[in-house]
Amino acid sequence: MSLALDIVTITAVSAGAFFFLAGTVGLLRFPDTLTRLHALTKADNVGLGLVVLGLLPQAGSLRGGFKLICVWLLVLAAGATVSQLIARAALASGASGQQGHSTVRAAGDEGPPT
Amino acid sequence: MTIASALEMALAAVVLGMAMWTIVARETFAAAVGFVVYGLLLALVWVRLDAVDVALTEAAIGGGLSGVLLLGAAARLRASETRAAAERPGGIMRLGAAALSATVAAAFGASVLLLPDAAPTLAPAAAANAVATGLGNPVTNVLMAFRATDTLLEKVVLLLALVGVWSLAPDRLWGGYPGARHQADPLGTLAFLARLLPPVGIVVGIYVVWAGANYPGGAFPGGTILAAMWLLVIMAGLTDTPTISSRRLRLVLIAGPGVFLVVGLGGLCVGTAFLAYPVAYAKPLIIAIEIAMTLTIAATLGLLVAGAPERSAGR
Amino acid sequence: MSAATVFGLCGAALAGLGLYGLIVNPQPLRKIVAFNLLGSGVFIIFGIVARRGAAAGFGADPVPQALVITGMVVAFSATALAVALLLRLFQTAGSVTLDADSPANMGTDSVDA
Amino acid sequence: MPYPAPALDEVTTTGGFLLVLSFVVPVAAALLAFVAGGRPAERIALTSMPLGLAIAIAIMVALKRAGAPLVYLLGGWAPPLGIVLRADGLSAVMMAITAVVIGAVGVFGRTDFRTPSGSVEARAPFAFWILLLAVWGALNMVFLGGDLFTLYVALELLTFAAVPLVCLDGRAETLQAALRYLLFALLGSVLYLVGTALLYGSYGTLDIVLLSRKIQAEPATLAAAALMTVGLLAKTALFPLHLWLPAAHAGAPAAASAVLSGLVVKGSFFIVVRFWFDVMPGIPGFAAAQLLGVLGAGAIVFGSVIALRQERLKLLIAYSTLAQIGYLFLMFPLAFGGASTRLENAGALAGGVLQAISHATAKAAMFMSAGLIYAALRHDRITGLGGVARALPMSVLAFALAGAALIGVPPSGAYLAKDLLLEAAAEREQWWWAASIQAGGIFTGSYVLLVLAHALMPAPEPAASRASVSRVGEAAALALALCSLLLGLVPWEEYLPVARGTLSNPLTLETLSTALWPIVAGGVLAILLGRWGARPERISMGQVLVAMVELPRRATLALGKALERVDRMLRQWSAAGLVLLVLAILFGAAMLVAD
Repeated sequence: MSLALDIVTITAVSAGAFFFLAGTVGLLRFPDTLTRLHALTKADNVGLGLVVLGLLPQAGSLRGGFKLICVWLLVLAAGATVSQLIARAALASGASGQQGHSTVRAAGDEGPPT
Repeated sequence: MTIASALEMALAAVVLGMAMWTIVARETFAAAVGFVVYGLLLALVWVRLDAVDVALTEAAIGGGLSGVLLLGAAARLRASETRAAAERPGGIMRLGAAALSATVAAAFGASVLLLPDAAPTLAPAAAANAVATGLGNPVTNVLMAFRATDTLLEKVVLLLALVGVWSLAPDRLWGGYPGARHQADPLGTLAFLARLLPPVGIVVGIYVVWAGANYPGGAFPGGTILAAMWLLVIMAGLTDTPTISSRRLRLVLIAGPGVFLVVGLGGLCVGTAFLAYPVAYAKPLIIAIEIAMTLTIAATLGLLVAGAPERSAGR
Repeated sequence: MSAATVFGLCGAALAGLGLYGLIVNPQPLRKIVAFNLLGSGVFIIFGIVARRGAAAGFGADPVPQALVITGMVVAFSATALAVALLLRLFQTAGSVTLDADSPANMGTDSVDA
Repeated sequence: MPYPAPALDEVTTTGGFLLVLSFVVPVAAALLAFVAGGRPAERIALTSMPLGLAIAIAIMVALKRAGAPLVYLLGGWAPPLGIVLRADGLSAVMMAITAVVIGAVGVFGRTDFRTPSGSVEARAPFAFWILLLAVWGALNMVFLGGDLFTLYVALELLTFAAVPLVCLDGRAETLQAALRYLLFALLGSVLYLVGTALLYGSYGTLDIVLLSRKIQAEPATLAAAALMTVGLLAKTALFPLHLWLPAAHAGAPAAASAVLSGLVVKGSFFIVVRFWFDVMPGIPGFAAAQLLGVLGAGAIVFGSVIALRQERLKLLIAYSTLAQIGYLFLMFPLAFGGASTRLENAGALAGGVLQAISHATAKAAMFMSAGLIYAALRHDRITGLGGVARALPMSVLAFALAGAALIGVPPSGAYLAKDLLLEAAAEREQWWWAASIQAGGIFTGSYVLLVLAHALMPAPEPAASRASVSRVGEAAALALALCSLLLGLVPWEEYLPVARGTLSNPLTLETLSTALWPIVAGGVLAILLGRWGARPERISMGQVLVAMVELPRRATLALGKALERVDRMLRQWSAAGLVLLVLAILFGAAMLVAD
């Protein structure tokens, strides 16, 4: 039984690592902020999900498993918000490159002063 | 050369790489971002060194609050970058500084390697005396009982830094609101996160403080998490920083050191020595001090990041 | 190469980098970042000392760990005070250079009677 | 007397609780003042000062009765696990003088830092009183701490209380000076932290007495000693690491300058003394002690010449602090003979500490009188001080008495200190240190006489009416100056390692004459190097004198300007950083060679 769990862990964690790699390649290769953000958040969230899935069987107790899932949910929430804010800041400062790109103008939401 | 030490070397290499980046990065904002990453990686190093309490504190302070402070300052000081960069010392000076720093670091590294093999340790003494406080976490025992004076002085240092930051305000703004007034779209994502995350953060913070008695955690990481939640709510504009002359705020700010001093003096008058806890009540007293310290740390760290008063109380 | 040796050299190297950054970089904010680097390098050495002192069932000697936690609090309050000073200096003087012709020697070049 | 090796298992001695009270009273007062705010904060601070002085005196009495250092186990935990407070003769004396100076500064500060009647609370008064109490609590902890890490936290508390005092008036120059002070002090304290890490790694304890028993001259220990010493020198601003001191001490308000120059600088100096004399007596070796002495002598010459060249009175006094700090470090080569491990000459240690306390009181009085003069004239240009003696007789008298006390006119503490140091130099046949001690006296005389000469000059415009300046402030300055002048009469045998009988009656004719010639020589130096405003036309005989002096004056002026250029270079940040590292390596090498 534990052998099967180990195999699950190895495959899931390596798949997660692959998604992280994809996200990083996206970060380096894509031309501008918005596309990079897209690559990063998508790839990394799935990657982390897979890694957490892989670690669940290794977690000692049920509580440990719940904590791992909490970690993933918190990272999801933080990642989503931050990428929204960076995207709006990028749009506001016109750094997104394609000026003509018809994106929904952010209605008055300016992110934190940083 | 086990897998573990290979991983450790890789971790050390990445940490050194990030440190190099924060020194040579051209733009200060990039260096500050690098510093945040460096802080989080350092927390991993502390976990490898079996110092989980310190890892929690490093992640909370090094990665978290220091990062917020430096990022905020880097953004505000962007205008002064060009003129200040012009004053970069010449090649010889930089070379000399590099050589001398390398020599001092090499001497420091060599002395670390030359430390005696039978490493002297106080772990057995800490373990033997842990019964006096009834707490399981040895680091909390050292912080709250054996070296309690250091912790008391450290809290006074924190308060002093806040008095110093407040004293930098212009005279007319005294008694006003620290930090800028953040406005954000009440329906925006930041406001949404500021409503969603704090309840979770507060539960996690209190759990970390409570677990600190017997497991890694304690007043400091817990207090920092609570401070982060308060800052998030302030940044989302849902609430404003309290005025610095509000009596309630000042009572919270001295709650930590105040309770510590009262319990200490109680020990002096009634008990055996200053800061000595009667064995029967040691644990409840220490927990009470930790709760008061958590409140003080959360308030003080939040206000330290908010900064000097920038808006007068009138508005 | 035990963990203590690897991270010991890493800590010393961090201290060297921090010293270099603190001395060379003209911008005070970069000096504050370098100071934090130097401080964390020294704390890593405390961590090494703790790790080597592992005994009595603890993974590391708790006393240096407590010293490091206290040190980190002091280092953070130093960073907060330095950043607040720097922002206030920028507000009043518009520039943040440390080596502007400090007032100490203003006017000493005036023609001596 | 430094700690004799007490019994193995230390226990809290009777009267030990006084040590706890001495640092709890200021800290508790600071917390209460923080909550009370406004005028109550000032009242809390002022009521805690006599209480603190009473505790300091009680400690001296208890120490005298006990005959051995007072010890208090904090929390009931004995070292190496716990922390201990120890008070020996040195710390009792320093705490008493700190209480006196803090009390005088409190009385002096009431005029400048009074909450204006209109508002409930104002920024500067609120900050001043809390920071003053924090400086006091931190200093008491520095003098009592028995653990090297507790000393580090106390030192940081001292720095965080001193930096905001520098920029209390909010001007750009003082903010820059405060930032330079904070960053350089942080660099110093991190180097000190490096030393504690290595010492704990080598010996498993940071307690001073336990360390002194276990310590040997191993490479790791010597590296720790070198880095800690240089870190503390950076915080004490010993030449050439003085980049932050002049601007910080001159820019601060008068009451703050008095505390900064008189007391704050003594905190890190005291830890160097505790480190060299109690933690590792003799281990740094002869060469390192000589290096410290050379830096001290360099500071005396450098600080004094630059002081003579200054335009403003407060900067002159700040550079005078630089010179007097150098004076303090002359005791190290005199106290450690050749390859000795134990303390050879306790007299030198007593002389050094006496010099520290007499400088604390005299310098605080000097800064107070300079503050009063600035308040009356709205400027402190030395050449513009004409007629101030008539306008502010009490302030100038306080300055003169403080100056005399610093020069070492008997029966001042400085005279006693110089007497002990000269005796130690004679005993060790190190004439060069005797020469620099005498030079110190001459230089001090020169800039004091320079200022007094300008103050006594007739006022350029019609005689200014007697300026209205706070009587209370003048009284505080006078009291401190007199206190420094009369320190020589106190029987120091109980508290300082001084053999009975060396305190010959300081009022004999012979001692008076030996004290006068440094003043005369100082006067000559002042004429040669000082800045003199318009030529004194009315004194016809002066024309001849001036013509005669012209040639040597041009030569010394060239020297003065050269030193000023060196000073400006040394106060650049990167240069000071490099010098710090060079010194660290020099000290390390000197200690390794000696071992």
